[in-house]
Amino acid sequence: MGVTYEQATALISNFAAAVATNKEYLTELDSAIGDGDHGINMDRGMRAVMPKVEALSGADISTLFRTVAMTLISTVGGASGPLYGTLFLQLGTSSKGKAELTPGDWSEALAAAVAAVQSRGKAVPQDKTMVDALLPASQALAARLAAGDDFASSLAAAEGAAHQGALETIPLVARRGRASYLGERSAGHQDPGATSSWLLMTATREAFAEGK
Amino acid sequence: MGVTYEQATALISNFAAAVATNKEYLTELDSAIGDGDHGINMDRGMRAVMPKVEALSGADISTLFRTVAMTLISTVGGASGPLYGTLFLQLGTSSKGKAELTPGDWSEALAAAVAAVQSRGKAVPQDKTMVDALLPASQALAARLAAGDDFASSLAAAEGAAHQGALETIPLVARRGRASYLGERSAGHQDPGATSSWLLMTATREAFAEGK
Amino acid sequence: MKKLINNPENVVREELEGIAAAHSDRLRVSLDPYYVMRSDAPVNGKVAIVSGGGSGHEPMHGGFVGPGMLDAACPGEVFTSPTPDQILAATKAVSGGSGVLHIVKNYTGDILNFEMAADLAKEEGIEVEAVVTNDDVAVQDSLYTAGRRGVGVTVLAEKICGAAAEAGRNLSQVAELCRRVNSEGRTMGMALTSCTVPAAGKPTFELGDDEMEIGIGIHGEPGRQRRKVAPADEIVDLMATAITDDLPFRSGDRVLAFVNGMGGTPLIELYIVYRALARFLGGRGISIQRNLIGSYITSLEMAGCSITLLRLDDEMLGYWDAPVNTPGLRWGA
Amino acid sequence: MKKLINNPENVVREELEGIAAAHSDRLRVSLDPYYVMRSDAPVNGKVAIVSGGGSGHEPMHGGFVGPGMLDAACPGEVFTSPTPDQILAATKAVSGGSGVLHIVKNYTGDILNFEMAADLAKEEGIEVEAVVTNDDVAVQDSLYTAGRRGVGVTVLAEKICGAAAEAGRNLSQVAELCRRVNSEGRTMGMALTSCTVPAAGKPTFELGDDEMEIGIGIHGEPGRQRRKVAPADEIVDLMATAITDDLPFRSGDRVLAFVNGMGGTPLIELYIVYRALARFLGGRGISIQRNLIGSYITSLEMAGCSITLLRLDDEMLGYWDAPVNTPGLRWGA
Ligand SMILES: Nc1ncnc2c1ncn2[C@@H]1O[C@H](COP(=O)(O)OP(=O)(O)O)[C@@H](O)[C@H]1O
Ligand SMILES: Nc1ncnc2c1ncn2[C@@H]1O[C@H](COP(=O)(O)OP(=O)(O)O)[C@@H](O)[C@H]1O
Ligand SMILES: [Mg+2]
Ligand SMILES: [Mg+2]
Ligand SMILES: [Mg+2]
Ligand SMILES: [Mg+2]
Repeated sequence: MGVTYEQATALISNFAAAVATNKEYLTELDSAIGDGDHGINMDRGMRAVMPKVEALSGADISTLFRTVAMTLISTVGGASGPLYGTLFLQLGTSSKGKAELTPGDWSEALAAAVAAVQSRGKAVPQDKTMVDALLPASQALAARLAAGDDFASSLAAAEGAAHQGALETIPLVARRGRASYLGERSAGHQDPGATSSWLLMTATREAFAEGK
Repeated sequence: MGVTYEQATALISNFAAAVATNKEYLTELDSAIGDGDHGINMDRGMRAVMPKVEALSGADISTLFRTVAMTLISTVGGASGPLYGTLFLQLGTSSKGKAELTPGDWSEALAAAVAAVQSRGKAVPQDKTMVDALLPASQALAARLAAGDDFASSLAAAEGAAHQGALETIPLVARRGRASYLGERSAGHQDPGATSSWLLMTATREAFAEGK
Repeated sequence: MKKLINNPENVVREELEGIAAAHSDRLRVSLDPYYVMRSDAPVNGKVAIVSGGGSGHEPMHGGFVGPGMLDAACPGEVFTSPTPDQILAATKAVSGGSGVLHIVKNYTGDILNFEMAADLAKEEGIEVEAVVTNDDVAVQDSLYTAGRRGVGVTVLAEKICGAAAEAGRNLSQVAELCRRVNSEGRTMGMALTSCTVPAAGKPTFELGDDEMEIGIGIHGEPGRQRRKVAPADEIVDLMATAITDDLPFRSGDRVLAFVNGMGGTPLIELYIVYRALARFLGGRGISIQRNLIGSYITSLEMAGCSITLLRLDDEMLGYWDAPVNTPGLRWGA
Repeated sequence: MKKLINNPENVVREELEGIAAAHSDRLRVSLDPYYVMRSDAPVNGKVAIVSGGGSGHEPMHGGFVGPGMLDAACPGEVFTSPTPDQILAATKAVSGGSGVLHIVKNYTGDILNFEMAADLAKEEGIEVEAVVTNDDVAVQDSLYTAGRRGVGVTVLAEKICGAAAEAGRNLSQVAELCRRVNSEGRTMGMALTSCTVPAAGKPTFELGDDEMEIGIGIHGEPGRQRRKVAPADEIVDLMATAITDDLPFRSGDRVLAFVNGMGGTPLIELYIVYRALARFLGGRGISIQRNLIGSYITSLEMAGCSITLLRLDDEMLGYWDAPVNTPGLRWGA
């Protein structure tokens, strides 16, 4: 009961598939309050990630996450490239030297990764960014594990919190990123980055919960 | 029986009025095979000429024509400015020192003026230019006077020859001026400059024939 | 969409190949990752200056690489910020041992990517300072937003700081000067037409035949307001008032006046705009000491203009006049 | 029609007032009659160079006035040749006692007005020579037509002859050089959109969303043929083939390659065109020694470009590289 290298790679391929499926949707969300490229950006990045990950076979989890991070950073650009890059970079750092991750390891790694995203982007909750999906997810995961719930149901709770967080960005007025130029006009639209972060939490639950 | 200073000024005001009346028409002709400004150009010039002519009162015919020439030259631009300017400049030179012009004086002055236009613009008959109206007019005038016709009917013959010449530009392929860039596509359209030259011959007949 | 391009996906690469073919005597172009550097870099002992941002703003920034201005520029895809690996590679390539200044326009993507690159460069022992330009008065500035966009003043900062670096100022002096230029400069832009991002294939916004956008950015973002088109003098009044009120610029101030075309507006119109601006400033006792008129920070083929005013001090003036030798800006060399 | 202008009738006057306000340090602008001259003219003992033509082609010609290029430029109304009194006044103002060269583009109106001005200047004892440029390969040249239009080569001739005059060549030497530049240069242009003459208020020609005109002039005249838009590489092939076949340019020739924007085309596209041109010429063994890329001879806001190739000899090369200090073209000064 923990996260193996195979499960970690499944998380990446699940996320790549989800981004590809939702490329148009994410781009559409970004057209309303940004510059209409979030789906294109993330898909370009995850398509570049996949061959790199496949070429890694036999490496450790830390190397895997760092590879994902570096590839996203060098192919995505814009705001989301460095932010998702930072997230995976911190996941890599947290999992250094570990062949497998316990549920607690993963929870701590995720919390540290979200903190790194916040420190990189200076976004706080309610700024209408990916943080509004990531932070509730990481907090739900930690709380449920602390309460003694099993990994699978804790991951599902994290996914649910991310989904809820993404939906709750709708009424918000953006205070970070390109959407903030719109001022009040940004209210009424779901944040694209929060939406892709929810997809990431779904990909995680699917990859990690099954191996339990 | 000759051309007085008053008749010479009447020629100028008749021409100014005819150009103003036909401004759109001349411009339309120029749109088909040129750059659509011949009426605008000539009207700008003749509107500038009128106050100059009025301010001259009491001058001689030579000064009058030279004033018209210099004003056209400095206000029209394009191809027609220097060409009509040259025409009037030569009329001024030919009438130097004469209080009135005899029909023969006028006929010689016109012939010299047309020759000056040809020497300035290098156009020969059938090039689809104002020369196709001016040259037949000047030749008809000289021929009729030589044959002993009176001034009025000779001027009418000149006007008729100019009209005929303008009409005969229609099938021609332009070999001078902007219309020549069109090559074969210039055939089928009446030349704007030949048309304004016909107006000039009409203005002349009206001004000079009545005083006979 | 009608453009002189081949494949929308290759626009940036082919542009860089064009730049490489055109300026191989003075510039070196890296295609993997993308960056443009002066061919004599690194200049030993000189502070190096690196800038970058999305493509589509030419000549900015690649056209400003050369002696007296930038050491390197990193172009992203059209209207997309460059990635840290490009910026890191450029930073390393031009570092002459006296530190590197990053001049970054205030967009979240640009800032984050430059920050990451700076962190990586520092890890490798290169001293990096970053200065963010944010001169666009059309955007509300606040602690709780991403703040004002960096626009026209970026060109002026790159020129002035480039000269200071060339003159041997150290990193903190050049960075400090850059911050001062930014804080003394203000810009406002307007558009008569939208631009078309090649990959999108259709205009970013639709504008009626009798409409204009006031307060636009440089990525085809719509502006502060949409209005009926007006005579140039009125448009200039509107923009110049917003600019001068903001700093504020006062009677007696000496300024550099920069009238910039957005890419599709010809020079004849920019001179008519400059005429109106000179009258406006003259009427307020603001003295134009220097000017720059042309298309220097563009939005693809957008028709429109921006006006930048920079309040000058003697140091800025001296560095503005110093020689510069780049494809986009050149004098004294 | 959307333009940054006030009244269509005042476009040229207001543009000149803008130029006067912007460049009073180096240029003097006469508003009656219209001409622009370098403020240090007449330069004693130097051959003076005067050019001119319709407005709407900025920076040509007013933007090319200054040391190393033109002594004066005479702007007519938009797309209308200037009048002899302007040209005469400019010629007299800049005559430094060693004669004046008139560089005239081959349009009947320009030729006639310059001829008249030259006649008048000669009457006043000023030696004048005129050289007519006619480099447009899109127009059929023949004894029985007005011949080829003068286009891009005019810019290059003004630069090269300006340097020769500055270097002390006499009038017949400068005129002879000008004729050689013209005879060794060829140009072809294309348009993606029409331009709109301010006084007309509507586009000169209508072009479909998928059409382009090949072989256009610089006054919105339609071209040699209308075609479906094509990739930049194909367009360049078409234009460069017409140009190189005409002179003809041969393997081993050294050329100056000039990629010119028509006013509404941004620099990013011109670099993509230059890339294709460099490949085309490379493939034929023609060696690009120098280049010029930008919007230098425009047709108001027309989108499109022209390509000019000039076969260089050492004298031209030397004069091309010599210092020039004008608002539109500047180096070495
Ligand atoms: N400062 C920030 N902190 C966290 N997330 C941010 C920040 N700025 C932007 N984002 C996220 O990035 C998303 C936009 O990403 P993307 O469209 O790829 O980049 P860009 O805005 O540069 O085009 C936003 O929806 C938002 O969730
Ligand atoms: N070389 C020439 N000789 C005589 N007439 C000419 C010549 N070139 C042009 N024209 C006349 O000028 C007329 C056009 O005048 P206009 O439209 O005012 O000038 P532009 O062609 O410069 O716009 C033509 O219709 C033609 O009659
Ligand atoms: Mg986006
Ligand atoms: Mg005409
Ligand atoms: Mg973006
Ligand atoms: Mg004309």
